[in-house]
Amino acid sequence: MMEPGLYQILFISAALFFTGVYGFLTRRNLITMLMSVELILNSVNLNFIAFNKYLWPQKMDGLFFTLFVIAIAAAEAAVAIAIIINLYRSHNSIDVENAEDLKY
Amino acid sequence: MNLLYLIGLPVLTAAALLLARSKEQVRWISFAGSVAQLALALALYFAFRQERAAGNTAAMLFDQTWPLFKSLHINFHVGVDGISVAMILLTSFVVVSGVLVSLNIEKMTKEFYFLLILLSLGAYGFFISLDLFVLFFFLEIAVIPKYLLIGIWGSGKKEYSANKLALMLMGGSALVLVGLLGLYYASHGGTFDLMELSHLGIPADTQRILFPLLFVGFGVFTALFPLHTWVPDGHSSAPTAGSMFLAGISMKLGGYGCLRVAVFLLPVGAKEYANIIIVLSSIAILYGAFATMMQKDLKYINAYSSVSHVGFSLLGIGMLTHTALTGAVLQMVSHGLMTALFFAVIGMVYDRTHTRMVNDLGGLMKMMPFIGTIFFIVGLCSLGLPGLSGFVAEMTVFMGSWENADLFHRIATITACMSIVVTAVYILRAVGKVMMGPVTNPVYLTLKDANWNEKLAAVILLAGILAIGLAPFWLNDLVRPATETIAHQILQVTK
Amino acid sequence: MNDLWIIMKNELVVTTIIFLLLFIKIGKGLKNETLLPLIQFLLLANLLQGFFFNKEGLLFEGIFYSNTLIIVQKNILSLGVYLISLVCSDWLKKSPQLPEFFILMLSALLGMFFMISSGNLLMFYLSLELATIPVAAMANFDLHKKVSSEAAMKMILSSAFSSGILLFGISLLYGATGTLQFAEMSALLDGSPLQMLAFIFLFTAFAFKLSVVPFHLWTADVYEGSPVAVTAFLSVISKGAVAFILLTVLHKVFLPMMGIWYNLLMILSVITMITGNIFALRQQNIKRFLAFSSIAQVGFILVGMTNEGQLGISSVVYFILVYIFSNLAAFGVASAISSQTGKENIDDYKGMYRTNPFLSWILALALFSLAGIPPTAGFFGKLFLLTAGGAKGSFWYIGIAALNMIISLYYYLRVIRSVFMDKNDAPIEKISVGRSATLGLLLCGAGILAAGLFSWIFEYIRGILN
Amino acid sequence: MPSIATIALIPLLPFAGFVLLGIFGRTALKKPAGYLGTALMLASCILALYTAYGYFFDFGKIHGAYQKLVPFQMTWLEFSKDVSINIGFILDPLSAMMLVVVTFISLMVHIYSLSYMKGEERFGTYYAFLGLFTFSMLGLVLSSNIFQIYIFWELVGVSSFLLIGFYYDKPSAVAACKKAFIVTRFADLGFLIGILVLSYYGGTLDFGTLIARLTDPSSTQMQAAVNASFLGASALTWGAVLVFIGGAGKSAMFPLHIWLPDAMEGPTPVSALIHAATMVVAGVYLVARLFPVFAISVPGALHVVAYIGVVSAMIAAVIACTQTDIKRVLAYSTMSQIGFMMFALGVSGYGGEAGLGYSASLFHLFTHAMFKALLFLGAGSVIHFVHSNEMKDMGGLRKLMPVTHITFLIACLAIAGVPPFAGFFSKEEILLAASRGNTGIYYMALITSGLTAFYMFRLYFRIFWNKEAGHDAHHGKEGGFALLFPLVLLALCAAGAGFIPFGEYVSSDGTPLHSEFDPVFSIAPVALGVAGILLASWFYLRANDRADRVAASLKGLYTAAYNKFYIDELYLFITKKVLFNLVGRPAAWIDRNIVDGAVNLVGNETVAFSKLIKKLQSGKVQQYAIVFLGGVLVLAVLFIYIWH
Repeated sequence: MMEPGLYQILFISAALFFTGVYGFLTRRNLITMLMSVELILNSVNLNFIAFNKYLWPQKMDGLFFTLFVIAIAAAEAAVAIAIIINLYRSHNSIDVENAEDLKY
Repeated sequence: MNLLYLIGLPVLTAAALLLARSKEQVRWISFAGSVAQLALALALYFAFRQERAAGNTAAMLFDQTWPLFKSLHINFHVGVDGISVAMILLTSFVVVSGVLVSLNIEKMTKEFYFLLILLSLGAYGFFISLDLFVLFFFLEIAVIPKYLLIGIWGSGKKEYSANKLALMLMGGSALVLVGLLGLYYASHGGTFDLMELSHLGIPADTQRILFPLLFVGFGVFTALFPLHTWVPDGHSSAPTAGSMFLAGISMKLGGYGCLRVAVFLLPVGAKEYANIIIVLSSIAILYGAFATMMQKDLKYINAYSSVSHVGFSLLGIGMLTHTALTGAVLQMVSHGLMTALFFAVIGMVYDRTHTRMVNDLGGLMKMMPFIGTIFFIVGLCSLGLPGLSGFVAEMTVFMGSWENADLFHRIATITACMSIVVTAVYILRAVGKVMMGPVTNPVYLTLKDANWNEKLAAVILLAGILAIGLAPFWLNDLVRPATETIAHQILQVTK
Repeated sequence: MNDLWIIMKNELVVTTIIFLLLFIKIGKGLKNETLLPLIQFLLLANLLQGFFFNKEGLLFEGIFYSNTLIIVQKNILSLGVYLISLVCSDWLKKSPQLPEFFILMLSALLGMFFMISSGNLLMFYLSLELATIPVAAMANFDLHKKVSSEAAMKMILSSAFSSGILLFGISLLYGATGTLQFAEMSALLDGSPLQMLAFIFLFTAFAFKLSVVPFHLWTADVYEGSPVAVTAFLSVISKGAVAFILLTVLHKVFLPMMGIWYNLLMILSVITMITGNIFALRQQNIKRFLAFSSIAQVGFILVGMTNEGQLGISSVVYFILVYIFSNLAAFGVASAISSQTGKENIDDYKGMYRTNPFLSWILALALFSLAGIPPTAGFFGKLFLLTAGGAKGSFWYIGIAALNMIISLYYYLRVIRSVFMDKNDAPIEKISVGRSATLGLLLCGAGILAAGLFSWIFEYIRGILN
Repeated sequence: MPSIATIALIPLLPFAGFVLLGIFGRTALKKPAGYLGTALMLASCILALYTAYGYFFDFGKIHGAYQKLVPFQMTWLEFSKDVSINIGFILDPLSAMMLVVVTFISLMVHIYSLSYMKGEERFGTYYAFLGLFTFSMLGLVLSSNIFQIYIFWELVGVSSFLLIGFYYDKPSAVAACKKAFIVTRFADLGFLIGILVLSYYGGTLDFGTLIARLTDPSSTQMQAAVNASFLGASALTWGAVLVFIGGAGKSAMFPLHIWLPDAMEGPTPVSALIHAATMVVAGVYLVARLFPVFAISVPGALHVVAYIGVVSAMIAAVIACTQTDIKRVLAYSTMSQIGFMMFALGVSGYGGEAGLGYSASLFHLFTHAMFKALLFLGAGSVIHFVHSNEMKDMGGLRKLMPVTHITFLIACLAIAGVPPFAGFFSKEEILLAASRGNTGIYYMALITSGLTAFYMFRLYFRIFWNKEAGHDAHHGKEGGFALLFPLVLLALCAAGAGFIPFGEYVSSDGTPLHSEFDPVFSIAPVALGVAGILLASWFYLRANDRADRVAASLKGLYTAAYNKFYIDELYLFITKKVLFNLVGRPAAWIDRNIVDGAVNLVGNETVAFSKLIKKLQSGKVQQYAIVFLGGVLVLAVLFIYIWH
């Protein structure tokens, strides 16, 4: 079995990225949308790892970046979910389409 | 003489106004301030004459410079020549009388006078500044007070008019701004200084781009056809003093700018676009006059006639001969005094009869001989009767225009001349209907003539009109050398 | 070693304040009446310390660096925060969790400080998130209001989305250049398609934060939904911070790609100005109105940015200073009114001059400054931006910008008109503005006038560049 | 030679009167206004006589020719190095003569008005206006600079406006004064452009230089002026004709005469002063002033003058026969007489014998001033007496007002050209000049003079004879000394002025012109005159219906003439229908709807657009994200593919 090259990994990460974007754009449930964002971030992580391993192995920049991204993602999720909960309190729903009072 | 006084005085007056406690104090402070302005302007005039008599032939006198934004080569550079002095005199006359006629304002008195003084500040600053950046600064300072004056103290569809005026004037100044930046970069290394710019020859094709921007931009201020439409609405909605300032001062900012910035700095452009200017202004002159014939509201009458009269000064600028340019300046001064007085009188009539409709009025001469006489005199001035300022200015423009021998200029001049007949028609129509004839409304029989402040205001302006009309040489001698430098710039091009 | 204490002084001070507030919170807690003045004092101290004992230098191999310009930028931001704490004090007094609010706000500020000083993409990303996430939480601060939570939701989601894009861009950039250091990166940029793509991804994140069209859509909703203080913070402080860092990124890091970003900025600025103005024309809610007006203002900022020279930088920094004064004055009036009467519509302001002359004049001053009318500082700010933008001698560009000034004047005058001219038999009742709010408004007013007329302020900013 | 002050005082005294009475006439000086004005006028008149006497008999004549003297001149408004408006005085036979006429008639009118206008509410103002007019008229005749003439030209125009509209609460008066001003203003437009042309080619505005340059064929200016041609005529011709148009307007020459009859709305003494003796002859004065240019350089223009003159004379005479308002009759007769003066100039040549017409014209101007003023003042006292202008209210007044009757008769004889009265001599010379110059004009003039006699005596008989006297007999007396003294004085002049050897003093080139009296020639005109008188007496001496029958018999002509040949209606049509409806109204409409509309459209469209695109801000966070992504992609495509 051959070891996957940079391009395969990039392909996967791109696919992941667009899946995330697609999910973000189409899902109505806020939690799901948040998860889609996570997908995007993970595709980014894949990128970093891959670039680090295949193109710039001498320094560990990519790796570190990945760690930080994961951390930040967690923080973001925390705040986001807090907000969503609050939204649920006021709207009794976590469907994005029920929160469209602000427009025009 | 230190020109900063001209800026300091209004600032001080405004500050004093802010501290004023009662309406009476406000009135007296602003009256005193405006009188001081008048005195200052006269002092400036005599100081200027003295300097010239002493043989100081510098283009700009009393000039002073303070660095403002060094890194951008923007300096606070002031100085005056004959044109500026004439304009400053005009401004001070109008300011005093404007303050006088509105002594009876009760609504938000303090704010009213504050804005008036602010406007005068803008005008003085504009006329003395020799740095285009500063010039532009003062030009725009003068816009918003007009907007508020009309919008708050005006009558009729005031909000609409105020909006229109502010937006059109700002549009004009936007064009000016682009033009100025163009000049700034055209003078690589960048300077906004009028005199320096006038020396370094700006390449012809740049001038071709910049001249229309600047001229049209300033033209909006001075009701360049077809961008004059703010004039009728603005004037008719404004309070009396507002109309006086508008027509007497702020329209002159535009004319001065066209002359001092556009033509003086961009002679090539001026020569190339001169014919367009001439066509537009001749149209404005005649068309404005004919449009006036049809108006029913006194203020509209005067507003449209202003369009027509200002056309003369633009025509003079377009003709580009020394005499014509002189005429243009004379016309600015004369029209400023005349139209301010006209609006003052209209205001007096309106305050008493509460209508401005020509057809509702009649036979007022009987009850108010003073107002009637002034109305009549100013009418005569506007139709160019000798002995009053209008004649001098118009004749100078005509003589200057006629110096261009070709048929095109001839026809333009004759077109302009024709307007003196039409003017006579609408002026006599107004005078005949409003002042003469039988009294249309018994209520009028009880009306009183002007009271002291109105009389004083009228007399001040009338003094100016007569001073120019009976002895034009003093003003002519003041302006001619200044216009000569501009004419010289243009001659340079032809050579 | 003690370099660190001096170079990172601002950040450390902010952190200290945050900790102080935490302790206060954990402890039995103080009444707002006593707490708010204390906080205001701390912020003032924070502002003042910014003027002393500053030192240029790099830390951690240039991940963090500081120089005079950056110090000035940080001071401007601290000033903004201080002013917010003053002008919005009427609203803040009422808020139940005052300390949290400031903790969040200050952490955002801290993030911005780091962001401005960051010399490394990782650092930049972290600080960016630090500057964003707390604000999303702040947006939700009117816990009982539906719109508030909606606004927060919209903000957190869309910013998460945009940071996803940003990260993708960063990763590509990393792949293309192999470094995250700004200093090393610019040498490695050759404008290859990949780099361009990366740059555009990166740029959109800035555009999102600055709410440049077409990445602006969240702005209006979030501004309208969140409490006035938060809106003020969003519209002034975070915009300012992002503008500062964008300046460095464009003018330092991506200088080799100038050919691209010059056109990019030109196009986007034009679109942004026009869209912002057009949308602002018919807004009723004052916050939404100011949101769109701020979008238009950003368009002007971009105009200034197109100039890669010193004039570009100085004009933008100066404009942001002016913008802080003007916008905060406007928001201050808005918050004073909404916190007492709950009215946020422009029509409610009709005839307001009769009852509240002071607020009316401040509002007028602010709006004129935003519209760029002398003698307010806004006039100078706009003029310098245009001067910077016109350096390439493209008249049509300046022309469009100037024409946009007219459109904007139209809607600013709409407010002026309803405040000063329109008749209204039941205008807003007399509003008692608190002492500190009054002080804040006066400071803003003074700033609006002084920043322009005292030319040395601009000259100073300009001076530190060379 | 009198000091400058002396000459300056002649116009300045009336001006002082104007200023004083204008300011205080309504209040402090209301009572003594009349006496003050009259006193000033008297002084000015004496000075004028003194100056004129000095000029003619003392210093004016230098080796055999009267010189043009310019004792005083100052630059008033400088246009360029050598073109400038100078205010100055010129003394030559023409101006000296005019000085006398103006001041004398004005004095008479001042005195007459003392009683005629007594009790008027605006008595003081009236005298102020008289002062203003006299000042302007004197300034006009003393002008040394063509632009100075224009200045005072306008001033007399406005003072005439003021005096016609003196009863400003009478709509007809208001209409009349507006009409007068606007029509003359229209003519002045021609004058102004004429000045522009002449000054441009002459390179100066000063009369002396201008005439010198434009009459010397070798001068460069002359060359340029003749060579530059427009529509087939040389620039100089255009200039001259345009200037003449100005003159024609003031002098009520056909077709610009329509304002004169209406001008009779003013107080009668005013008509006597302005619309008979002085202002209306300003046109004649103007042509005479520029006469060398006309006569030497542009004979074509001079023909225009001649034909316009004679046609006006004829038409006016015909119309005068049909009018029933006595002042209107006099107005038309004035127009007719001025026509005589005009064509006299028109047929004249320059210098020596050829210049006969010139002297004759000015001689007639002189005499006409006397007897026409007398006629008007007489008519005035009649109107004062019967309180009406209409002939039908009069008749048989000769017993009731003997003095008026006699003086009026003298005036009529004078104007009818019956020897030895003044009119006879002047008209004689004119006809002589005409017969020498242009026979066609001569015959028309002859007929006209016959008509003159007829309509004047029609007037005379209708007033003083016709139906017998005393219908309501006790009108009281015919007025006091102030009213009668001017009549008598003027009557003496009208009777005696003819014997002045006018040509000796006033001639085209300043050299005395000895005109010998030729009895043979004068048979025809005198005979015609007498015939006219007899015819008039046959019609009107007694009340009868002969006149009506004749009128009925040539109906068309009569009604046409009665309606002044419908010229007024024509003007009305042009102004009201054409100018107002076809030019003014559209202009106003276009301005409001198109020009202004365009401006408003821009604003409204912008607002409408912003309403249109509000949907973009949909409130759906996911759509925001789509737009966001779209933006990214568009930019990417734009910059990665298109820009490269």
